[in-house]
Amino acid sequence: MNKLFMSLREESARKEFLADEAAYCQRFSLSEAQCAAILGRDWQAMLDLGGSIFYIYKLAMMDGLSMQYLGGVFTGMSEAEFKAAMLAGGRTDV
Amino acid sequence: MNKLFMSLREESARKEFLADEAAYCQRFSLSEAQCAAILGRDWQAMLDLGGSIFYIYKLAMMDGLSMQYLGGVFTGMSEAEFKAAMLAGGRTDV
Amino acid sequence: MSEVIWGLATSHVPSIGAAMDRGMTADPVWAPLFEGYRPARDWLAQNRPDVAILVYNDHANGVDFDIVPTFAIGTAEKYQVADEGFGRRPVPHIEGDPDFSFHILHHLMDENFDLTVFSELDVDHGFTVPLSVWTPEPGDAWPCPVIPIMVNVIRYPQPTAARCYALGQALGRAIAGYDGVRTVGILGTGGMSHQLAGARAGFINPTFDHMFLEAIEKDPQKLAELSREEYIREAGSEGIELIMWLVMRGAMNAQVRKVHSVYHVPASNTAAGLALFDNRPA
Amino acid sequence: MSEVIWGLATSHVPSIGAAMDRGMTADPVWAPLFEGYRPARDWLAQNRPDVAILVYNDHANGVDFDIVPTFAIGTAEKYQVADEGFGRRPVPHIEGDPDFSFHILHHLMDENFDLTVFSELDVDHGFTVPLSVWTPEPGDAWPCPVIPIMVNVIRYPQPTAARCYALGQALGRAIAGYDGVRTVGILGTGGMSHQLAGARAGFINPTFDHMFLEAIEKDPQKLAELSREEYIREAGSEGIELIMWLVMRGAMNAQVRKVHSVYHVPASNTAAGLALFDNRPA
Ligand SMILES: [Fe+3]
Ligand SMILES: [Fe+3]
Repeated sequence: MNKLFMSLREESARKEFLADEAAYCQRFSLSEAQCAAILGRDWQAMLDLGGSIFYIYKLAMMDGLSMQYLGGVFTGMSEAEFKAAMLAGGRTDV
Repeated sequence: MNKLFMSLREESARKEFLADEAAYCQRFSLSEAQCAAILGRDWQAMLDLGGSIFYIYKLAMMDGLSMQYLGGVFTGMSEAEFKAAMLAGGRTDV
Repeated sequence: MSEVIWGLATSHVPSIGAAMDRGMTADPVWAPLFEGYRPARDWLAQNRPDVAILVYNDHANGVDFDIVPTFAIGTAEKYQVADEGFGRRPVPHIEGDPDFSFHILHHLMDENFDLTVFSELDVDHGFTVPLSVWTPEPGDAWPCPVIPIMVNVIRYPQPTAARCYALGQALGRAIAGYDGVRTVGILGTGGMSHQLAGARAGFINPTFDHMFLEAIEKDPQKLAELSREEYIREAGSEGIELIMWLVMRGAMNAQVRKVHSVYHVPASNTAAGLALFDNRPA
Repeated sequence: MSEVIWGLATSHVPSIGAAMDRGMTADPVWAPLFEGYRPARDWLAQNRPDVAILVYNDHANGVDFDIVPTFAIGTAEKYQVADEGFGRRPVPHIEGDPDFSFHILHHLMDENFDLTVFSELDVDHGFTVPLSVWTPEPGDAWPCPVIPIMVNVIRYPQPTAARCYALGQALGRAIAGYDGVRTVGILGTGGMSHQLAGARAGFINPTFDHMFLEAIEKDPQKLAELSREEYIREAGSEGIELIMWLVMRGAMNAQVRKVHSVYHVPASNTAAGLALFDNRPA
């Protein structure tokens, strides 16, 4: 799965992925759960299924999503709430 | 130059190389001397211009040449002479 | 004989680079950080070294996913800026110094550091953001050639903090024994506290960060004794990047003089820090 | 607690593999070598370990030209046989043992060895030829899972012989501390004297090789004290591969019992050697 994310460094690969995501996933011999997590943009599931954050973030960037958006997803906040928490000094109590 | 030799691990690359060697060399931004050494199969020049023996050998293999043939080239012997020298116990005096 | 004249420790958060690339440095969110950088940048502009050594980590951009070197050095004449998935940052490529790289490599190998060698390498924000913190307007070229030293901080098991500090000390000896340049700047990058993924995402620990900023100057040995687990617990899973500051610090003298330091929260999801030290006797 | 039960040192010349793959082992040029292997193979067939560790070098097949790790370990579940330019050798792929790999990795990192980690790796003749020397007819699978440890011997500066021996000693401690398997075989590969390129191509030094075969059993410390330059002068530019035998030897007991050894010239351009040691107390 990380190999797929890594491949998205190339402009041409990003285009191919966006043109047919399911077909692109098939090239990397992923499990069904991994495929489903990617197609459904289930970011927590990608982490749980072995994705590393720096790799997963490549997909998020392609979608125009920020690390702060992902931070919100992982902690059950909206992006705005997560940003506000960071502006207030970050989550110091976890 | 080593990068070019390395690329010959792939069957498809070997075919492309053989189809048009000069064009293939151009893709790897080699110096003219390096290109000429490859096209002319000047094995000693490839070494002198920075080629490493394990990489150069990939080109030799493609040409159906053995490491013993190369040994002859480097030492001014025919392949048969070099083989005979090895069968006699190798070059113990160099 | 070459001499480390300064050490610069700085976070390398991609959004710091993005804020600069998009002209957002006067934005209220960003202004305090960039105002904080100014005294360091002014001093650095007056103290240009012959060559710099930049200790950083790659974030799955320059190195393939299937290979993780613990410590690596670049020996290239030139390093290109990596495309991390949104095109290359609009900054100059980096000139290297292969002769100095090989000198350092030989020396470190003979001191029993098992380096991986990159003869080609694209460098990502972990490398270019610190260069931008140092030199916001490089024009066509960075102030001097730069040699990359890469540390694995993103996949367990990372090198220990003690090993990083020892690497820095050996690097200092390698630099002292080199005749090809006179003055060297060294950059340690990453940190400060942050965690990107999981339930602790957004974690910031200002107490630990302030302790670290103080100790990196006055008592680096104390920081070298912390375990991987302590770094991750106290600074977050990505805050362990701070071990790279110890490589920089190890290459410097026991006594250094602080020129300037800054601490700011947040830079995106991260606590950002900068510390600049003069390594010359007063 | 796991135990190294045997150590096998062997040359990995590609033509040894080719002779086997093409059924030329009874050929007059090859017969003495393969006859010499027979007692070792018979003994090994009776002494199958739970897992093997194979110390080898890649020859520009599994790893890209632009990255050279000094020491690396594979952590994969499976290693494919590399295409070196003439198709893959017709031998089985290799099953790995990720759990044991990670145990060794952690242990070696904490003993200050700076390993590079391969989570994927194709292995070339440096790996598969020793497996074939051990097991000429593997059928569908090799006798047990095998973990690759890779050493840079083809690009200067190689690790010193002393560092290789120290790595072996630390590896021995890592193995002793692992509960997941019981018995381990360890293979050190490469050598013996040979030089492939340049004016000294064809160089063979039987005096050095015989000294080495004797000392690897009885006085490995003496071999660990030789410099890179001494190896290259005495054993040829590719003969420096012999430092990999020291990794194997370091993982074994101070006293080992020689089961069998062979020395033969030539295998292609190389002096070929084999030495098999039983590591169990008599
Ligand atoms: Fe980072
Ligand atoms: Fe070899």
